[in-house]
Amino acid sequence: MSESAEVMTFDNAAAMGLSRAEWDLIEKRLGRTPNLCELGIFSAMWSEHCSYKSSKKWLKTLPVDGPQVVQGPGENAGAVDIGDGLSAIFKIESHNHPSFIEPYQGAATGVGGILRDVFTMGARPIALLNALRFGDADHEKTRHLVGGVVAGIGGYGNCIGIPTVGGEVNFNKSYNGNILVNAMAVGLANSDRIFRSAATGPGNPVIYVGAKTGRDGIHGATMASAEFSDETESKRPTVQVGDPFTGKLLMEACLELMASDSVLSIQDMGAAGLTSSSVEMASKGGLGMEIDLDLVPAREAEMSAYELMLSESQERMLMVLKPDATETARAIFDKWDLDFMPIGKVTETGRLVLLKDGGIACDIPIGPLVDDAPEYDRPHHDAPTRPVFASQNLAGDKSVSAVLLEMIGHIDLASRRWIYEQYDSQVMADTLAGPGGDAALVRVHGSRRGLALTTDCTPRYVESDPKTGGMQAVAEAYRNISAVGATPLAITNNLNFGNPEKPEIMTQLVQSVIGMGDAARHLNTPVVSGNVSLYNETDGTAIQPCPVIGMVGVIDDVATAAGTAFTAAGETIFVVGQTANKTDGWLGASIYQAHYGDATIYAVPPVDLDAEERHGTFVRTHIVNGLITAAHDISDGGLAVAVTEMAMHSKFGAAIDAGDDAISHSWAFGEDQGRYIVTTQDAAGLAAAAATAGVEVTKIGVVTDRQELKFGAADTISLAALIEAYEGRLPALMA
Amino acid sequence: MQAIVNISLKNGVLDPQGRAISHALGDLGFSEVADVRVGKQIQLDIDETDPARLRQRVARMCETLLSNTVIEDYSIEIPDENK
Amino acid sequence: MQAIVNISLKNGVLDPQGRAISHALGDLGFSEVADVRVGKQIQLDIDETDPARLRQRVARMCETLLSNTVIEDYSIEIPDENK
Amino acid sequence: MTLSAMRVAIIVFPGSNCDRDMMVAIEQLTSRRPALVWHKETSLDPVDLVIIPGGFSFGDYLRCGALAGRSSVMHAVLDHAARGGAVMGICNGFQVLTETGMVPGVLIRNAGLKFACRNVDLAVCDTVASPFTSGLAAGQHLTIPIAHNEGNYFADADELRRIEDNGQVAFRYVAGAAFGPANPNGAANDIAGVLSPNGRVMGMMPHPERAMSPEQGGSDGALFMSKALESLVS
Ligand SMILES: Nc1ncnc2c1ncn2[C@@H]1O[C@H](COP(=O)(O)OP(=O)(O)O)[C@@H](O)[C@H]1O
Ligand SMILES: [Mg+2]
Repeated sequence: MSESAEVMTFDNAAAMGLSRAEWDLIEKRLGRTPNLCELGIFSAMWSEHCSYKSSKKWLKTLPVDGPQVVQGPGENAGAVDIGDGLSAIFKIESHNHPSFIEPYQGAATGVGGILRDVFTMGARPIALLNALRFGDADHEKTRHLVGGVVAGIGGYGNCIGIPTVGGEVNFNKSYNGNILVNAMAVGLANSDRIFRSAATGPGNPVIYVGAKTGRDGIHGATMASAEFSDETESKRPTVQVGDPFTGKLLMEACLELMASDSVLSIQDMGAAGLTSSSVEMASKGGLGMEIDLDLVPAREAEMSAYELMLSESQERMLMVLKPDATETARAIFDKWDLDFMPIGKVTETGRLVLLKDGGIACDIPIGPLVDDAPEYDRPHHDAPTRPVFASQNLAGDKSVSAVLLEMIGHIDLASRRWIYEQYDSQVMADTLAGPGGDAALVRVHGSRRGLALTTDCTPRYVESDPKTGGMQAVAEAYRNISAVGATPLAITNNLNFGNPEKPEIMTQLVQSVIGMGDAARHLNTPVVSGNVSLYNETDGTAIQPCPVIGMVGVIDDVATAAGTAFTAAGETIFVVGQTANKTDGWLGASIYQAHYGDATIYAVPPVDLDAEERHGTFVRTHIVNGLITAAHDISDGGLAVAVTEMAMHSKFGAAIDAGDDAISHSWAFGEDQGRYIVTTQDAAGLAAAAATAGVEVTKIGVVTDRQELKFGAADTISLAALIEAYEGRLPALMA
Repeated sequence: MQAIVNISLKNGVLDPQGRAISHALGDLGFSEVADVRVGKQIQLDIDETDPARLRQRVARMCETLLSNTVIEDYSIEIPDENK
Repeated sequence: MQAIVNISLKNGVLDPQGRAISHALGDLGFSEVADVRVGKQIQLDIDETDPARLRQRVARMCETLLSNTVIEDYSIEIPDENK
Repeated sequence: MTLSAMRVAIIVFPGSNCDRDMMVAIEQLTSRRPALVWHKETSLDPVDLVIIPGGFSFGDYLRCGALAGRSSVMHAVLDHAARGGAVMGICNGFQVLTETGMVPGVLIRNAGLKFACRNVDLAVCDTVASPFTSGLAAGQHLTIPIAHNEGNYFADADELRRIEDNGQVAFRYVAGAAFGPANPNGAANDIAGVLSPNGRVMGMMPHPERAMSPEQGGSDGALFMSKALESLVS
């Protein structure tokens, strides 16, 4: 019997992840039972991924406005004004589950997907970043997953020719069975040439471009468990395979077409492919759409309406063109050897009508698909209070340098070189500071301007105290941008959590979104885009919560930026944001505690947003006016680790002291927030400037030309030894 | 003894390389080429004299390392099997 | 008709991938593995009904594109040849 | 003839991704914008230098540079070289040149089986007369970035001996300031760049167009290319 005639039951709906209430609502809205294709479309649009049903209520609380915001959440990516009539267009997106099943292809298609979100807006992508979380270093899967994910990210980015300029990686056993792969893309466009996805003009042609549609990515599990699935279903691959070469052609063709004033609206086919793209375009335009599925370029024979609508084949786009532009457009796509096919038209009906084999495969009102998408206020409670860890020496009477040597090789502190040297960080020839420093610095092509880019999150903080952890992620990103001398502009975020139906997980989500919102509001970095990934669990245990922040900042003249490397012997080293009489530091939830302490979850270092803004502004200002010669924010591992990184990145050493006091482990390794290490040739000038600005600064030493670090009077260690431990860790893991 | 493992993409898995090659062959005047699929061929020299045991071991190797069973199928040839 | 082209590295050409795989197999406990060489297998569907002519054409494809004769050897199989 | 009179053509294949970078670099040195020539062209206007840029031409499918090496524009490039015209291939461009036989040898997978993007140190070799090396001193060191997955230079023993005896090795990887092993990919005889027998065609794996100013981390790419362009015009 023909597919459209198949009558679905609640069991089919349940197999597609819909609840009884959701099923009843569908029948009510349709006034009949949906067929397979229609049910598939509802289940996709009402899925967590497309509807944000568990998170929407809280996402609405995030600040999304500001004078710099050109496009906030709601489009394929967000956009902020960076001056000269240009916008930075960016977004982050997760590809966690596919990357665990097939690390190379999962990561590669994650990169391809986020790039499409950015060039769909009319922006030429100029940089890629990522945020990765893997299981325990010695878990048997970790090596394989790290190798595959890193190769996959490089495999796509290197081939399409967009530099991967930064990212972050942590290891924790909670990710053993559920890694996180979040990819961020940043592009540039003229602010008055940004393309959006709302369909316009009833009668206008709807065009399919890019690669052909195959059966990849159709939810195999769902299919197999449903009655209508046939024998072969289960054998079909559920992971998509990326084709960066076609991705590159599609990017060039779309940007060429967009320059030709032919495109009215455009939408990439991401999650839920043709379904979400057609529905989103029509609903945003308040219109309808009619598509003849027999016209969709297919890679395989006899694909059903359901399969065509839910395939997640990569490198595809849907566009509405000006009626008279079709031939211009076709010529461009022919030049790039890409499929170009008018498959339907915009209508006034407000309905999604799909034709197939001379019949109607689907005819549903678009309103309910979007407006009636469920929105849940899931139960949550107050975050648990954590014991404050009494700062104390956990590493016995080990010297600071001995502890440092052990910690610098810690899997979460060690050099990421093994990873980032597999990424082409320099193609496009505008990368002035690539991976390895604080924020990456990418020149706006042909200008003196630069964009500073970073991704950050500290899951162990979020786990202990989601609200402070959410704030801290924004604050740390803000510090990384400020440490190169750039002004933070806006953020994108990727909320990675477990099962939101569990109150304790929902609590993590709610609290960290509140903290993130507070910080974004306070630091004037509104949220312009993002993504949510829930149900990151294995056998009922959730991942460490990981609300990743991607931040973009701008600097007017790249020549005024600073790096983390010491620049000259004899310069004075200051801590910005720390008083002279401070002799200890916050070790609770620190790497030092993780390395030497017990498994208790302790309270996290407090985040003072006023101080963050004051200190960041001070550092930025004096980097740009040249008073500060090198800067590095203090984060994981504390002050001693920050100083060590500045030395290892340079040809210089340092002599550090804590005034008259002996250096305590907590002073050296405490992770108190809001601090930076900076160097200057004019110590008096810096102290004076700090006094005027009301910022606490403390001299903690000098840069030396000896290849060693000296702590206090007698405790020294060679940079060579530190570099060996720092550079050796990942290669040893991956050998 | 020698074993040959042929690894090919599962049906339905996109083969961009195959597509590119068949385009190129077309451009070079081989217009009769309808479709191209690219796979790997792995030749193993193994210290094992019993074909049956060899086949078993090689199958294990395929499952654990040689083939990515999420997107690839494999087949095993033992040239000397019927000698 | 179908043709299968097997492309292997000439002897003497080093094969980093093959070496890596045989190490990996060793680490995984397949100590019997003496040597591994990785080649390509290209399956072509061709609009040609005469096996002899097919073989000729495919040989031409190998010479002009499919194999780099500086480092690679190729062999051609025509499954339906003896049907 | 002056640098600004110099006519440079950069070949663009689908998947080339260093074509713009090279165009900008050449324009910086000659203050004249080079022509970008699409792979479907069948002829070349007369030029003083043809550059085949880096990237992933045709996705690097089958073999790096194989499909590009057989595209129609390459016949014109071969004619240009046959007339004694100068050709420079960078990274993927080097791979394309080996696929067409314009320079000897092949480039296979990096010994480490990983893509490698980092600075390397190069020594200029004592070569057959060539515009690509004559402006530099033999033994001179340059620091230039690489970014490739297949840069492992291979040629059989006889071929290698011939190349060495004819002075066709343009650059070798050497130990220097850059972090990591001097030879980043296992290349035979540490070869980073080779010349055609007449010295008029050169392929190299490192990317000079990415080392054009201190801001980018170094200017040795600009040094090498300005010398090469100068010898080509003189
Ligand atoms: N955590 C978040 N914060 C702010 N905006 C978000 C968040 N998650 C998703 N969004 C926005 O919701 C819209 C839909 O997100 P998504 O479905 O991931 O986009 P796409 O369909 O292009 O992949 C996008 O505009 C995205 O920026
Ligand atoms: Mg999108």
